[in-house]
Amino acid sequence: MSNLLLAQEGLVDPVRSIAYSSFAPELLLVGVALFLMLLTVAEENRSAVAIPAGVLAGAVGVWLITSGLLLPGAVVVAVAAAVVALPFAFEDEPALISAWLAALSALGALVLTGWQWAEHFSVDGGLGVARLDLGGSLAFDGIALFTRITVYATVVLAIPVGYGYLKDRGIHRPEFEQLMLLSAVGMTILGAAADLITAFIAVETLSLALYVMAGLARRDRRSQEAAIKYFVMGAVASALLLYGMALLYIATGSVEIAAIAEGLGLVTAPGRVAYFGLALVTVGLGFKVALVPFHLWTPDVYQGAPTNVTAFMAAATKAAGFAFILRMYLLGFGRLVDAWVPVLAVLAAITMILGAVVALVQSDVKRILAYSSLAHAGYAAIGVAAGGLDGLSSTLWYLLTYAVTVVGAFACVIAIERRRKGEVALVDLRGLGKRSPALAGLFTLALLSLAGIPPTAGFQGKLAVFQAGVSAGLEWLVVVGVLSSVIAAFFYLRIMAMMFLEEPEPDAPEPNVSTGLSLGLAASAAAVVVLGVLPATLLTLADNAATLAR
Amino acid sequence: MTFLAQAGADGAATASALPEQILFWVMAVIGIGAGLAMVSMRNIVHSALMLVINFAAIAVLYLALQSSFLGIVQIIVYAGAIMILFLFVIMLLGVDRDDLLVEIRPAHRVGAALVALVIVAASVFSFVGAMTSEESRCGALAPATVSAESIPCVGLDDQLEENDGPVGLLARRLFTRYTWPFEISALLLVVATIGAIVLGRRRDPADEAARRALEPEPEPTGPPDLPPSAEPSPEVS
Amino acid sequence: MPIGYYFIVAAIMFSIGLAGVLIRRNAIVLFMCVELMLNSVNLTLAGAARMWGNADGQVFVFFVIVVAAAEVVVGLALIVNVFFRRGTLDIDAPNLLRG
Amino acid sequence: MGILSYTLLVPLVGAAIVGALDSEDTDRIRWAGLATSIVAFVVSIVMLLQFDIGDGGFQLQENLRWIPTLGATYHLGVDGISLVLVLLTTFLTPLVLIASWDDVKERLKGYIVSFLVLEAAVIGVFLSLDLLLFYIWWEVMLVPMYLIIGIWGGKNRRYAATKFFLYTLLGGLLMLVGVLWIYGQTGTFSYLDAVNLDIAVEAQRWLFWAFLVAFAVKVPVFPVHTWLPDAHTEAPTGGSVILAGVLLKMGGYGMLRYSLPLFPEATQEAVPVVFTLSVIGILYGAIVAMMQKDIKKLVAYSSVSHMGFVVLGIFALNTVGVSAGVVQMINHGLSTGALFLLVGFLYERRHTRMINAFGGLAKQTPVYAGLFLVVALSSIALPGLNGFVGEFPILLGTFAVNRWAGVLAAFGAVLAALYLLWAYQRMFHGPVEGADNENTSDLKPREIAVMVPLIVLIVGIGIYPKPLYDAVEPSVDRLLGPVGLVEAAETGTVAPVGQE
Amino acid sequence: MDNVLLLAAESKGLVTETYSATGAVEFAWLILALPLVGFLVTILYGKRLGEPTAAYLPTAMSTGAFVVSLAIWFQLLGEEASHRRFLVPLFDWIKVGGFEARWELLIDPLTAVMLLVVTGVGSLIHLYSIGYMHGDERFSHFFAYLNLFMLSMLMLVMGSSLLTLFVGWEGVGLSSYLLIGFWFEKREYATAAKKAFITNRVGDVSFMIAMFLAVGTFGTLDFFRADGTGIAQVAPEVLAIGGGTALALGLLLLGGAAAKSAQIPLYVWLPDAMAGPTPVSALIHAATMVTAGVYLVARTSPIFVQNIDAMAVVAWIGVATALLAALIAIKQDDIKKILAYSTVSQLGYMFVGVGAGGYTEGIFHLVTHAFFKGLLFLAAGSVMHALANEANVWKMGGLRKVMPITFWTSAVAWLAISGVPPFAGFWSKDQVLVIAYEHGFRAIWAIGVLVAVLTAFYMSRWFFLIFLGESRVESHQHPHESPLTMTLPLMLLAVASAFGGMLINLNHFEGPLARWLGGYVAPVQEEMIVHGPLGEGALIAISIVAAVVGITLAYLVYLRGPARERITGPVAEVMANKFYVDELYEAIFVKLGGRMADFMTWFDANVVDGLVNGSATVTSAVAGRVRRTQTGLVRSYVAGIAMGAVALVVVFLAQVR
Repeated sequence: MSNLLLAQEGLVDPVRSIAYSSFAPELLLVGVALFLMLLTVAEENRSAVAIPAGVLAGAVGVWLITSGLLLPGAVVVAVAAAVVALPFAFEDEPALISAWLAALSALGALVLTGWQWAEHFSVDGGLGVARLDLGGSLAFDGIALFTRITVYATVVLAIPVGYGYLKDRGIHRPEFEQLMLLSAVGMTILGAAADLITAFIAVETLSLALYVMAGLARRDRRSQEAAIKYFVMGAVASALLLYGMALLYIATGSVEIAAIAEGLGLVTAPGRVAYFGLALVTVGLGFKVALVPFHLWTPDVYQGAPTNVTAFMAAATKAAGFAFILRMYLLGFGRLVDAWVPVLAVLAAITMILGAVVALVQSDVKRILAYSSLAHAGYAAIGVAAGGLDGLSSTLWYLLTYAVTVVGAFACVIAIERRRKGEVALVDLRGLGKRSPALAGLFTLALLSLAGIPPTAGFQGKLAVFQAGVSAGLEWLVVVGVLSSVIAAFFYLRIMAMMFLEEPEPDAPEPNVSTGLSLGLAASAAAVVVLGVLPATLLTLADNAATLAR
Repeated sequence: MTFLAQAGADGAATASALPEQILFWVMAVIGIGAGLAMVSMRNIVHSALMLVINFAAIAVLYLALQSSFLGIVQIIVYAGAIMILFLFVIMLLGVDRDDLLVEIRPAHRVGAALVALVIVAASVFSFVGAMTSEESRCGALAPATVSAESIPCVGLDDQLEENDGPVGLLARRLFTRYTWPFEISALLLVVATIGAIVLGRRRDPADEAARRALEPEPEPTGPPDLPPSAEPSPEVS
Repeated sequence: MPIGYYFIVAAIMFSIGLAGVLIRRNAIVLFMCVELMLNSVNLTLAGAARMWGNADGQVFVFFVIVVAAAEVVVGLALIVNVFFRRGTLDIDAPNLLRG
Repeated sequence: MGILSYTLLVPLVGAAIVGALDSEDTDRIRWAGLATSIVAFVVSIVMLLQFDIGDGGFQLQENLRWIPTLGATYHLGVDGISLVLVLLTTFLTPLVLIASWDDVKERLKGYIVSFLVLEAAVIGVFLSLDLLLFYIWWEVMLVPMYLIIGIWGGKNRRYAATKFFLYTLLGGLLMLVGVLWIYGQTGTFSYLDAVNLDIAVEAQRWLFWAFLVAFAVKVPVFPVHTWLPDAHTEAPTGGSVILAGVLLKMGGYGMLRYSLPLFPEATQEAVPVVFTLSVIGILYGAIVAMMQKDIKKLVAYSSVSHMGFVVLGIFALNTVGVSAGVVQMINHGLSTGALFLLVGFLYERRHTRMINAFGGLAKQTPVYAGLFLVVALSSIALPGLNGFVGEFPILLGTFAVNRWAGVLAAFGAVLAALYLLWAYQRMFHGPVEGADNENTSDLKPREIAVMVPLIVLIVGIGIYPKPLYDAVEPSVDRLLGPVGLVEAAETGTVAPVGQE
Repeated sequence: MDNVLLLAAESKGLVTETYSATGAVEFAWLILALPLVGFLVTILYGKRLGEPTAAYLPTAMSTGAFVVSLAIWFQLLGEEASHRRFLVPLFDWIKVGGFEARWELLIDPLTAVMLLVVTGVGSLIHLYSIGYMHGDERFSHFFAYLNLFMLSMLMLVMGSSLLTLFVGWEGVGLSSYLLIGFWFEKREYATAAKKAFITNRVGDVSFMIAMFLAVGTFGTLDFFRADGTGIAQVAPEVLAIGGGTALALGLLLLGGAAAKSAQIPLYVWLPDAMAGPTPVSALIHAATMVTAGVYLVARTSPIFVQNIDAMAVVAWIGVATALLAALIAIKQDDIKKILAYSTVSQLGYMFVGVGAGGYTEGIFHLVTHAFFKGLLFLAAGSVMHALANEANVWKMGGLRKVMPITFWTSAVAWLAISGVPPFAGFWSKDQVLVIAYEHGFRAIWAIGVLVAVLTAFYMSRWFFLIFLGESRVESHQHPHESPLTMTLPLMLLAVASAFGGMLINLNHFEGPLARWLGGYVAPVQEEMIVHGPLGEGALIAISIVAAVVGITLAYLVYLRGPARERITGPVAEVMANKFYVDELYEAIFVKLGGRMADFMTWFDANVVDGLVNGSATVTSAVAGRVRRTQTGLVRSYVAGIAMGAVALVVVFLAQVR
């Protein structure tokens, strides 16, 4: 705060006081992404790039360690070691280098996030200190950190899951991992964006990467269609969002969310402009997290995009989008709660019901999961509408539980998708419980988690948002959520029934479970169970994450 | 251009509103007209040209708004780079393809017009009064009481003076307060570059290898998610 | 000139862009309409910057231009790709994903 | 970790062990499953021995931190009511496993694992003293039961399983909303805190119904009973037994444990409605049962009727009625469980359950017929058998507070005799017609061995139910304290006692 | 049965004291334990023991119970008249809240009488059955069931509370069900068994409601308690004379009794119950079980005497049943059906007795009826045994010569039931009628006399058609006298039917039974006793005349000339068809009830479940419709966003204050 004021006064040059530690994970990822770019360019002369880069990174790591930053230094050193080692380890399989390195760096980012947390927050109890860095653009607070956890965890899970799949479909490209890392960086920046400009650029960064990733399967018309649809609609939505932001700037004279919050509280604020802006921002953000009626792209894009991209989109984009929604609404529009809470509640209600209902009549598993993700956006919106610290932490928590679950679910789809190349009809699952009980079991676990049946992560998530909703007096909304859950359970049950209650077709192809996939799947399943049964630690984190830097 | 910029920049300072008014109305009409033309013209190249005109009009309006640097950037980047890119693609794909407009059903036009009207009405509702009164004239004396009904226009004169002109003004802000967005906009450009590479590369080795290894991608003829026979009927019925 | 007029003009342009998105089927024109929308927002931002007497709006415009450029790069690449795949620029060409 | 945790964990550990076995090794899977359930039974007997019968409070409590941020704890405790229900569960599970020794041939491992998880979940429901923990067990139960019906069930099993799942889930989630509301008031999920909470009457009304829907679905109370006949009919024998024997009891238990003490005023207001529904359920269930062509469906509808008595007793809100309601839950578990077992034995032989496919079986299968008759009579509430010692006090307690409800419900006894004896006549009496009936073999020793403990308990409880009532009554008295109604059965008057 | 032994002076007023068991009474539990053991052993191992070994244990057990009963009786005789009520606690049963029920036996003179009747007749019938059931494939089961019946019936008469009585009450219903349906291979037999059980269940509900009310009124169901708070002990204080509670309790108990004792309107099961083996008919459906209702009313007499209306209803039900059954009996052709309706009719007499306040008289008739009706049934069984289960009386006749013992014993029973002095039936029936007359129920008395004429008539018809006249036995039949195990009980019962009445209660108010039961059934209110114009002598004379008239008429109709049915015509047709009561019930309960049940089943499947499934259908339909908005067209998607934006803008701007 003081930093911000000083910066505005022009007394402190923020450039010289850059707090690198507040975006250390992003630095790491961007560095790795750039390195991977170089590696791609280097083609056969990988060692020529890798060794200097590794040495450089190692030197940075050692410097960090010697200057007392033990953990981040260790992470950097480890990544540096990987940078040097991996090109030699996978000389014949260059694609594996980038996959491994990306996954490792995401893991490293996760560790760095933990380090950030430990440095600046107390893990077990008490709200941490929230602050704004970089002149007020980068929030260093609970939401930002928790979003990092969710996004990076998603990346850690999604990269091994996706690698084999892309290879199998013949659409793996070295740029894929770079795009995913950079997109993840965009997402975390969105989660930490404290002013509208940063937010807008972050939105565009992650969106552009996703457009490209959605269209990765160039020979698959569905993938192309998904990409172009996503892009066109995303562009329109961005424009609407941008216009909304501009209107807020008109109304308050500032692009900083905290300042907007104050500006909107003034009696002199032009209310009409503010409300106009609020409406358009809602449209734009609603589009990003797929709230009805701005959801229309979701089923098509989720179905058409390569499945691992869908998983990443469903899990991480939602997390980032909701993180910004939380910041924007709870902080920025904190004075206008009377206006937006009912609207958001209604949107949440429609979203939940529509997502669950329309999924009933789908026959493509990816599409079913897409519609279910709609319903889940609705549940998360309950937390936002509930507001307060409860709503804040419950939404974050919900998004994490949803992320680990949905990646697992899509990983199972990937395993089954093997030969169908981009589509998995419900009937393809017939008898999976017999053919491949372990896979069917894990899929069931994921589905139960999506349905919110204890003792899974999904239940804990739903519990949290419902609890926030009830304590905020939105009982009706929670009841709608309940109804939607029941309807949704119906189609989850249909999938389960297909797997366990039907006989397998004789010539059904074996599911394809690559090493990476099984790793990711196992990790996701473990996370689902652990978060479901013993959520205490991470739930405490989510609770502590209920801080907003202003 | 320089003159206009100067006029715009100084207009407020000298409180001579007339040039700005003329400038505004002319450019507004041109911009809106070009926009309308762009939307409704059949020939895609014509549309693109209309857009260029619109961009130019907007650039002029930037000048009037004491943002001459932006006006120049607008001309260079938009009209100069982006629109060229558009035209390039149009040429690449063939120019005779815009016969699609005729297929639009009138209902769509009416609907679109209604949407547009609502947005315009909302903006009129929002701005008229609060920002169209005389107090909102930039450079005018600040009213005694600031209220939501009339927002004064502060103007950028002080800022421009303090920062040695529009470029300095923008640069100061950009490289101090907005370092972080500046950095991540670099990221954005990297992403765009990678994306363009991925999308633009005609053929890559991995692709080829995969194609050799596997049978060709299936080309479903009908919508794959709606097999007519497999239409599911929910169990509870 | 009261600043509100700039805003209204920008809003009108924005509406035109939006309407264009709604009625045009050609992907490129559609994309141009989006550009029109972005530009009208830029105009709004620049106006607001003058109104409030701070440069944040101008900085915003600057970044929007950057974003627009990036978007155009990716967008046009996509459009070209899709055109080669589907052979048409009609955004509503027969589609596989619906329902 | 005390004895309660062991009771809860034994089936789970057993499930894990069974799950680790090779799925081809069916013998070992069967024996492991059976051994687990027997160990669980023994552990629960140890629990019984450690239990102080005279004390109505929660005993052997275990309270561990679980989710501190939510104030949710791993809090177990047992009182008389849960004690007997846990014993019923651990008692029935081994019997079920023995009974379905041969009839499950496919995917046996999954079957055994499902049963053991189900057992653990049910025990968890009965032992939890934390609302969240309770809810979790409540929902966990759904999945194994869904699979049991869905995989090993009859022809229409998908429909039945889905219906069961959705019905219960809807009820459960509404309850969850209620739980969360209470959580909002206390800030913890502790049951004991919730009991002490003084909820405003307005709120009580909503909460009461939110909870009641969950319990009513489970019991089931008319008109949310239609999942039951389907589920029962389609479930495999073992599933039906556990469903009827134990799962339905969760509803009654929920009413006792939550509805009454948490929402005393709302409960009292709701008594007329609940009475009406219960009486309708009793009569309606019986009448519909009468017209069933499928013996299993008949038994299923008879469950609707019988559980109506349980609800009636519980909402009599006096010691007699409520205690008898608990006892009747045990009785219903034993006799309806036994009936389903018997129906299952017959189905195994004949692969049909249509009543008119049978005839004159008493001649061919005298032992079977005899056992069936004893169990049916228990269901009819013949004095001297267990059904009576529950049903009579229930009616007594009901009559004391609402004469018409008592009188109408008593006619359920006639109808019970009507549908069961009619079915009995059609199946066992008359001439032996058709080769199928002539070739039906009598019970095998294994099957008799399953039935003997049940028959012993049916007769034993009928003649000497005192231990059961002694165990239940102190807890019931304690429970009724907040409801503010402790009724003196002697005078037939209902006077508020012990109000603050 | 020596008059000298029944010496205790009768005391006016009810004896309310109870005493702890001593001596033989302490072993009263043996009376239950013996048949229980017999039942268990025989049902489990009877098949292996085979015939006739399987019958020995049950018969011995029954006899053993008789011996214990005798011992108890003797002990009671030795006690002072006011010291003859003992409580024998066994163990606790249900104890919850304020409600308490114990397994406890009540031994008092009333019980002792019933014990002797039940065990005595029961043992004889066990003996008889050894011969009668010879060769049945479920021989051992039969005896097991008989012992189960003994167990239940003895529980019924010894139960110390309404609830323990109810246990026996239901137990006898069950054994009756098992025994009626003993030959379940025949559908109608199984149906008869079910009908008996269900009809009794209807009565049981009434009984149960009576118990609920009793708990509410008295706080207990015990008849007598050591602390003096039993129902019978406190009834005079708790129940107002002529009060509604007494009436309600009385009518509800009557409802139970009417079912068990086959009174209007629940008598329909008893004639059908003759489907069971004849010994069963004799034991259960003539001698013992069906009299349980009479016993119940006598046992709860302290309640009934508090309300004359309740008593009147009992008496009127009794007499109406007696008349109806007698009329039906006239036109029946089945040897056992005639006896069955006769039983219903005689039970009506007993109800008249207990309803009119003549508890002693009612019990007296119960005892003598057990003798002669048991005898009649056993004789009928003997006849059927001889004729290969032929039951139509028109296919008999002239059996006097081939079956002398059966003939002579039947003759005794015929005269006894017809009310010819000095046979047992005369005394008891006459005393019932006298008490009805003297307690002011003169109309009932008049009808009772008419029924006496009818009784003599139809029983004579029965007797004449079977034993006298020409033989109409079908040619292939070779009637023969029954074995000793069957005739011995006949002879013993014949002796009892001949002399039992005189021995037990020759003198109406001073007889041994009257003194024996005095103080142990409730005395009626003094004001009830209204002496009419006719003295006791005149009443006796009228009874005798009635019997003579009936027999004479029967002689004229059936014995003069060739045997053929001379009573014909529409009225006779109605009588032969049992006044179409079965058909009426069928129409109401089976047809109408069935239709209602069908409707409810339909309702359940289509309305209740239909709503559930309907909601699913509607949801799917909505989903299908909503799904169509997902056109896949980008412009329509953008339009969706635009519409949403417009809506939100409008909504938000509408909120501007």
